[in-house]
Amino acid sequence: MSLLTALRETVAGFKSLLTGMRITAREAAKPSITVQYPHDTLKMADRFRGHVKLVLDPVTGKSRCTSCNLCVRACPSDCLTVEGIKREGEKKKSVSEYTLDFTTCSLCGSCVEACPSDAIEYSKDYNVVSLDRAEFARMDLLKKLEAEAKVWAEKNPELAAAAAAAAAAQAAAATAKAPAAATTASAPGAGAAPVATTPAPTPAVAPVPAAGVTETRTT
Amino acid sequence: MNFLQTEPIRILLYLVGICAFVGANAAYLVLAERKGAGRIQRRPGPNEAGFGGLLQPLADGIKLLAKQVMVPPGTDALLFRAAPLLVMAPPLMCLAMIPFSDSITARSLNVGLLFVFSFGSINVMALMLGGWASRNKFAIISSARVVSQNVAYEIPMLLVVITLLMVTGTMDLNEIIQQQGGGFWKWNLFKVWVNPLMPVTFVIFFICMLAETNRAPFDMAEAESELVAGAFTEYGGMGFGVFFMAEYANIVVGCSLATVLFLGGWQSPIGVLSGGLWGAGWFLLKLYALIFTVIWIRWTFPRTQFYSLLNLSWKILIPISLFTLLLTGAMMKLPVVYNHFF
Amino acid sequence: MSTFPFQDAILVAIFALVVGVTIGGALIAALSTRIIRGVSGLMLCCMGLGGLYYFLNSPFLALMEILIYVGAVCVTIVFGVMLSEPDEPAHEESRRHAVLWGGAALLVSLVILGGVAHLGLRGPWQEPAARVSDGSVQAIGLALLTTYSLPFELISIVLLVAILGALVIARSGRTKE
Amino acid sequence: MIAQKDLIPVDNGGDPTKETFVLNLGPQHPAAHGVLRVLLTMDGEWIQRAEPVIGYIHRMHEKMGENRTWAKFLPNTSRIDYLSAMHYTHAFVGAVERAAKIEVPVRAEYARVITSELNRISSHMVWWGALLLDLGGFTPILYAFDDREKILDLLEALCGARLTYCYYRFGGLYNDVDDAFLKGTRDFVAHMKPRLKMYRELVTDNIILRKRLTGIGPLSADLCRRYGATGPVIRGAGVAYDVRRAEPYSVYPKLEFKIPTYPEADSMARYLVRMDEMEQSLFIIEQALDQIPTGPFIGKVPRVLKLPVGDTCYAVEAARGRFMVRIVSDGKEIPYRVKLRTPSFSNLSLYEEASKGMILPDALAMMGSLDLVIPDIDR
Repeated sequence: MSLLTALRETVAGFKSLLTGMRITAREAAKPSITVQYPHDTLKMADRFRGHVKLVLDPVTGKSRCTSCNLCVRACPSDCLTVEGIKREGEKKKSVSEYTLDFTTCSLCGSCVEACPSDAIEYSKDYNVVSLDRAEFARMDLLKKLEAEAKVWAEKNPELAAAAAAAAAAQAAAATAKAPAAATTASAPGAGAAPVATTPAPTPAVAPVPAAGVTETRTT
Repeated sequence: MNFLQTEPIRILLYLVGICAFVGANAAYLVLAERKGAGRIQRRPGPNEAGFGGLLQPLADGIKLLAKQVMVPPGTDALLFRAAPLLVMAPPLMCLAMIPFSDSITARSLNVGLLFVFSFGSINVMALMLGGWASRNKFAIISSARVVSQNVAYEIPMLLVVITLLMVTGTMDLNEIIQQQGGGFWKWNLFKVWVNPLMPVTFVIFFICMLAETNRAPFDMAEAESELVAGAFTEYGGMGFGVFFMAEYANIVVGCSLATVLFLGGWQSPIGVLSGGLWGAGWFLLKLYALIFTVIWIRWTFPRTQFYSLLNLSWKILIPISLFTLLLTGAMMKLPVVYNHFF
Repeated sequence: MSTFPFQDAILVAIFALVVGVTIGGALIAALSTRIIRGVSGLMLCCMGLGGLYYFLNSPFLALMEILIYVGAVCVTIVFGVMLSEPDEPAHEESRRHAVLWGGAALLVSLVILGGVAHLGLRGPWQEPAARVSDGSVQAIGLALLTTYSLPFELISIVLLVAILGALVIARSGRTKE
Repeated sequence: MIAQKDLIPVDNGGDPTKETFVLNLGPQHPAAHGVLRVLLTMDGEWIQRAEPVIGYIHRMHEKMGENRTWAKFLPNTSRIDYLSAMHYTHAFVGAVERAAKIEVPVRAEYARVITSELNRISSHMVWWGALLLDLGGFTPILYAFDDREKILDLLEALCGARLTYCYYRFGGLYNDVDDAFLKGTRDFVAHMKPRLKMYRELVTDNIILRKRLTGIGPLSADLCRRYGATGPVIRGAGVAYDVRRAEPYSVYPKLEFKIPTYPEADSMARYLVRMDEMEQSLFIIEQALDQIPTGPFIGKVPRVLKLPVGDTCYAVEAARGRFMVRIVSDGKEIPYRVKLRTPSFSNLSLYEEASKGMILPDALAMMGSLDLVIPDIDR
């Protein structure tokens, strides 16, 4: 290697360094692109796959889930538990327990695809936090739905009233058919129906508060 | 005023002043570095503690202080503890020599330049002892690298400084600055009539300064992707904090030396307004411009390979600096020879 | 300068400190069993020596002492130690040998000390009329190239030999097969 | 587990004066990119022997395949190599489709190509940034992630996930590609071209990077063949082997692209191959966007999938090389065997032989140029 080529290479190398510095200077002049997370948040995409949640039927104010257990069967990591009960006067079963073990869920979405009645969808929650592991190990989706139903009922009082009326009619029909069973059966949504006027009792996992039945009857 | 000028008070004032300067610089240069890195990478950098992150150094300091001082088993406990002290002392000593203005110098010495270099050379020893005493393989590899790197880069640096000494004829830093007064074209950086390669000399000095302070792209001592944290892998808490601060203190010393030697120190670039506090202002402006360049370089380039680092020193920097040395000598003696014969 | 209170006392204290550092460093260098501490002691000793030179009105020499002996020689020694020292401290030599070598070393150093002391006490001491060197570049250059040119050249030969020796050692150690 | 004798290998070549020591690189080390552990027997900074110790993140994907239905295994495939999830899903889906003779609509195939190539670019960007982190350059990874974020946003809007897409289904796709996605992809291609030029100026032409990669870690074509290295590693050794051409699948035969090769076989060659591949991927995406037809996005698939008895293979060109799925069916709902041939495993295998006698930082630069994803090795 002659002295001249060595010198030329050195100069070329030095020039490449200056080019690099020019580029970083140019980038430094551009505005910052960080989203300051706790202060600003991003809007999740429409198809964002968060954890699953039960869909609130905008007509009935209840879940559409029929506890057919197809989602449980589709789940590769066995993280769903679904229990249903057959209520009097209803053609299909309705859900009485829907829990997700979020610690093993891999957010694959197989359950949503498997669902025949579009009863579950992806939530847009991406920052679920808790100090308690149990809250993730046993995420009660039905409870979340009931809380949602309460808000829904406050927002749409007439829809809620209609739904309650429908439920009452159904229940009445049921009592007409089998009066003995009436005291044990009611839909969970029905309990939340009179919320427009009086605050509903805190939704519990146990779906059939006896008071709800009597109240429904009086309306 | 008379009281302030008595010797003990003066010494005390400068002692406190230098410690405060080094401490504040070390703390806030960390912030400046992180902010600068953020700017280059198009993110805001630390901005939660205090207004715009201004309290971040304080928060870091509290966190480091609150940590337990660990001396891992198997280490040489005495040297392990001594190394952080040893690493912080040289920059403090060196800054005593740096003239911040024509009237603000902690201690003016007629061999000031030599003083800076002799105490600057202890820094290596500290890093090496720290690494060795850690009894950690990564730290020892790092120590070995630090030594070869510093030894290799001390040579071109000293050659460059000798070139400069031939031009200035003095080792008194204040006098060197005074020679560069009257506008930026009189700075040593632009003295092309003395030596046409003067800007190259400055670049060599700057590169050597980066290498001596173990800054990217020559950060062999703390090559985190290879050696975890290099010589201070085993240090935690304030031990690590001191090493970290010493790095910035060394940068301050190196950059102020570059400012003094090549950029006219406290001299104004336009030839007026260079006395007193104005001088200090110019000095700090130049100093921080250089420090900013150092930060800018760090966040632009990948790390050099170890042998290409040594190759750069032995095959490129030393020959060029030797050549500039010869050239300067020839240029200085040419008129003498010419007058002698003709 | 003149307004410094207790100037003499402070100067004496600093001098004592410097002498203490020198002797203490030397003792650490000689007495510690771990080589690395010995080198650290040597470094301390050199720093003290630099201080002594400063007291002898020779800041240039003082700084050179630190630059070369601490910054270069000690670093090189530690570097060597780092690469060569086995993990465990070397096994103790037999006591008889230790006593023998220690005694010999003591004898040699006593003889040298006696000689230097003899010269120092017998030699004529006088105040230098003026400072030999004011530390300016010109004066040092003149001194090195005129009065002291022979020692200067001798030192460079020593350095050359040292570099060659280092190269020879390094080559034999690093050769593969 | 590692036996005690492996921890202290006495490898001084019969020369007792030669001192070696063992450096434990990983499983927690900044350069180990995950939990790879490399036992380095070092002589100073020279590597005498580098023994990769794997298995720290082993998740038994193959075994999991044997105890769940075909559809249930599908989410697993995007978790083997999480950086090129699309390709991995493609291979598994393709294998099942081949075995069950399921027709895939053309639109779905084009969408698969587009998303796969987007995924390849995003994967190469992570590699690019991580390699530069290994080399001590901090800024490029953030520039790369800025651009990668655009890809992830596109894919998230399409399939709801940013990393483990799980987007392909037997016989088609999970969702149709909408116009917003197609337009966004077109914009991205236009955006990416000047960015690639910036990458080149900032990094590829940089003298420090050139010095660090040129001539480092030569992996000859013969060595690559012996260890089964594929992808950019073998293309960097001058062999134009690309599954998209060698065993054509999907609609790749209808698309034009070059197979970048560099004969130097060093780390720089592998670097340049990947940089060129990003360009080629953009080129492929452009063509696919022009050619994508309208139509259904999923074909006819039986509700309960039972594959005929048999043994089927399907290979794709993943970002790191040839990924092949071999499925063996005994006619039941559950696979008899799912074998995954992952590229990173083969690419790592040659590391021990190739890194002998290298200096530590060079060995790490070479490891970076192999583009290892540790879960892909351990699966």
